[in-house]
Amino acid sequence: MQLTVEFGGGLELLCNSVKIHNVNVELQKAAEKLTMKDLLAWIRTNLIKERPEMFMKGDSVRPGVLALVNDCDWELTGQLDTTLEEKDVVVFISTLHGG
Amino acid sequence: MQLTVEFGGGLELLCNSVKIHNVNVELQKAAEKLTMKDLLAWIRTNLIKERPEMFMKGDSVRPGVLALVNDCDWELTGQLDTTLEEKDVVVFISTLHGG
Amino acid sequence: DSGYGHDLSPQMIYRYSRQLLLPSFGVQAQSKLLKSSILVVGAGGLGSPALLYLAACGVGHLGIIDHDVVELNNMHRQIIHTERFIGQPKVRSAAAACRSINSTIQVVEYQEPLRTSNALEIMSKYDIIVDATDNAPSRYMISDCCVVLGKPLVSGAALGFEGQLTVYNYNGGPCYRCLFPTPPPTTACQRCSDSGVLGVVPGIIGCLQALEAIKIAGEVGEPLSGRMLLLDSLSGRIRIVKIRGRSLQCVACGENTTFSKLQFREFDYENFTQSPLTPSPLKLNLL
Amino acid sequence: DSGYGHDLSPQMIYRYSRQLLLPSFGVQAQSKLLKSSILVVGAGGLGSPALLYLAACGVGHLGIIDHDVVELNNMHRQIIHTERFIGQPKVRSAAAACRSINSTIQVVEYQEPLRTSNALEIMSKYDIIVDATDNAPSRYMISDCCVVLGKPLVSGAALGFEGQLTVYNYNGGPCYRCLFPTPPPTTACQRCSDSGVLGVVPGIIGCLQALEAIKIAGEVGEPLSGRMLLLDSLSGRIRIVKIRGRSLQCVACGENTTFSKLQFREFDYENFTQSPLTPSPLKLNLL
Ligand SMILES: [Zn+2]
Ligand SMILES: [Zn+2]
Repeated sequence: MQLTVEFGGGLELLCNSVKIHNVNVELQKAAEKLTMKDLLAWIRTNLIKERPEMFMKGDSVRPGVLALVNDCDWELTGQLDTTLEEKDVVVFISTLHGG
Repeated sequence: MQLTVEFGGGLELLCNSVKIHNVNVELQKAAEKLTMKDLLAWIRTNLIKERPEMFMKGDSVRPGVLALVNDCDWELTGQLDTTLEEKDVVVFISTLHGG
Repeated sequence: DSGYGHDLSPQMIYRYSRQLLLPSFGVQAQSKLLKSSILVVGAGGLGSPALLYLAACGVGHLGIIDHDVVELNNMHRQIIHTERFIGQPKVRSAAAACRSINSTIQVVEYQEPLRTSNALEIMSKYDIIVDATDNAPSRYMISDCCVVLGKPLVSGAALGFEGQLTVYNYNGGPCYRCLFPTPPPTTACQRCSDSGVLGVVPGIIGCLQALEAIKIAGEVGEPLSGRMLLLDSLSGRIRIVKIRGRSLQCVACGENTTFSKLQFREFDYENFTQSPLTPSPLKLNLL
Repeated sequence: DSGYGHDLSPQMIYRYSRQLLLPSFGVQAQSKLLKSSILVVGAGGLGSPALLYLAACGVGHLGIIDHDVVELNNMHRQIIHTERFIGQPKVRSAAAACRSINSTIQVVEYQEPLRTSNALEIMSKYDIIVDATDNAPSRYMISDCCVVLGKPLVSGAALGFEGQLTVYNYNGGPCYRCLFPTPPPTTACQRCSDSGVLGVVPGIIGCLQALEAIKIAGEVGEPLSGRMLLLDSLSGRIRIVKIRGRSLQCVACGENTTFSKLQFREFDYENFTQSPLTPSPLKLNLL
């Protein structure tokens, strides 16, 4: 499945400072759909190059990270159970405190 | 065909100051596709309430108006011949000179 | 006190004429601005443009709170301060700048850090709060205080080349804790003084904060509540995304919350976020 | 002249430390800024924040051209001017403000209208041009002059609650005439003085103009060329759209154009657009 995965707010530093990743996530055999939970596991294995604890906590994102599916907070789409579709854009952004 | 038609930069004043119009444009019988040329004629009849010369010149938009189809300049999509598809977003914006 | 009433003086009509000319703004919104009171917390990178535009447009009562003094390394982004104020309190410098562009508004200076001990008293005097601070505990504290007092909060942040903006606790919308119930690890809480910031990025976000405060005070347009603006200045991209609504489970604003003024006063935000409310300035090793 | 060379003085390292800390900016981009020269045409609503942020961040040579004087009805949006400069030339006021926040850069004042007779000479001295004017003939004239001189142009506009921003004539991208080969009817050319503007809207666009100029001067990020930012402040929406590339048929920058310095000098922009380059100020009937 073709997806765009983007990192911002400093999270890109965990992926060699690359913000936008056009990725092809293979669906698990037997599984019919790809959820955000699956994608997070895939990202942890394939995109995160260092300090994974700065991105995840347990099987979700760490506190202070917003996850957005097609410009919509994943709290509104089903969080870990959100089903992803072809060409979806998933953004992970760390909240900023500076000023 | 369901389209979103938006006006900005002052052009909304020609449509009772309404910027965003969710419209349903019926396809001409015999015609298989809806082009920007068709849409402009439809808008002139159905949306523009006053001073149509501030929106159109001949069968195109007047000088100083940018037409955008799905956030892309219509010069790149075929101008008047651009074929529209279901749920497309068409924006007309008058260039500003103020500062 | 007629200056803050509905009747605009000829001087005011002349000063604000370009806003009065706007059909969707006009005398009505201008009068609301003149009668409104806005507190800007922090007179730094975000506060600089926010304060200048709020003063210029005619917010009747403008409060500024900051405990810091102007330093040379602020000057690349904190454009409200001039070199002659280096070493002096930021509130004094910022207030002087606001008065120099609009002598007809009231500007109040609070030269102290915002803390649980003074926040309720100070913030209760204002209609709208602008969070222009630079650290996580302040952001939780200000949001909680806004919830307790029922005030809308215009929240901006900037770091590096990125900026973020939203309106909290407005018209049934979410508060800061609805979005971030658990504080992030301290290693994820970088400040401009540690990590750097391109000066104009807080400039853009601070202007957008002034815009949102003006929309709320003037009761025009659609404030950025339930939505968040994400700016990536380097790539030139801006996203405005839809965020969650008020959380029923929120400790601060949720359905069964018992969070009160008393609890607010006793809450330890430094311990909660494991970081200080008024960080000691980093001493640079570059010199 | 060592101040503008690669070697940053300890004072400069301290002043710009928060930009130097940024990995994608650092000493390299800061040195380029310090050696760059930027001309801002217009010290009004757009020019105010653009000039302040360009001065603050360390653009080595900053030019300001404006023929106008500061008026009270400018103050709601032109935050670079203080009340004590009312009646005085905007360039003098703006230059004083720039120097007061950064005494280490060079600020040059041109107290005159930009015209075909002086544009080539003045603009040729700068690396980057920022169009912060308020009328159609100036926009065509400045773009044409940038094409003839091969200079990138950061163009912003604001009116009412809306703003627009793009970069012209940069790296093979389009010029103003590529987008607008024919001038609009004069009835479509409203100015802030006629139609009004919410003060903070040019504030936002002016900051974004400073950002684009900094990206070009510092050679960082992706400037907004071939793209245009559209701001609708009332609804809180920002679009960044893809626009056409350079037009082969463009009269100014096209393939077979013969447009030259000589032709530029003799081109009648007021006749072309049917509107004046320096409109006489509207006298308000509100008073
Ligand atoms: Zn809440
Ligand atoms: Zn061209």
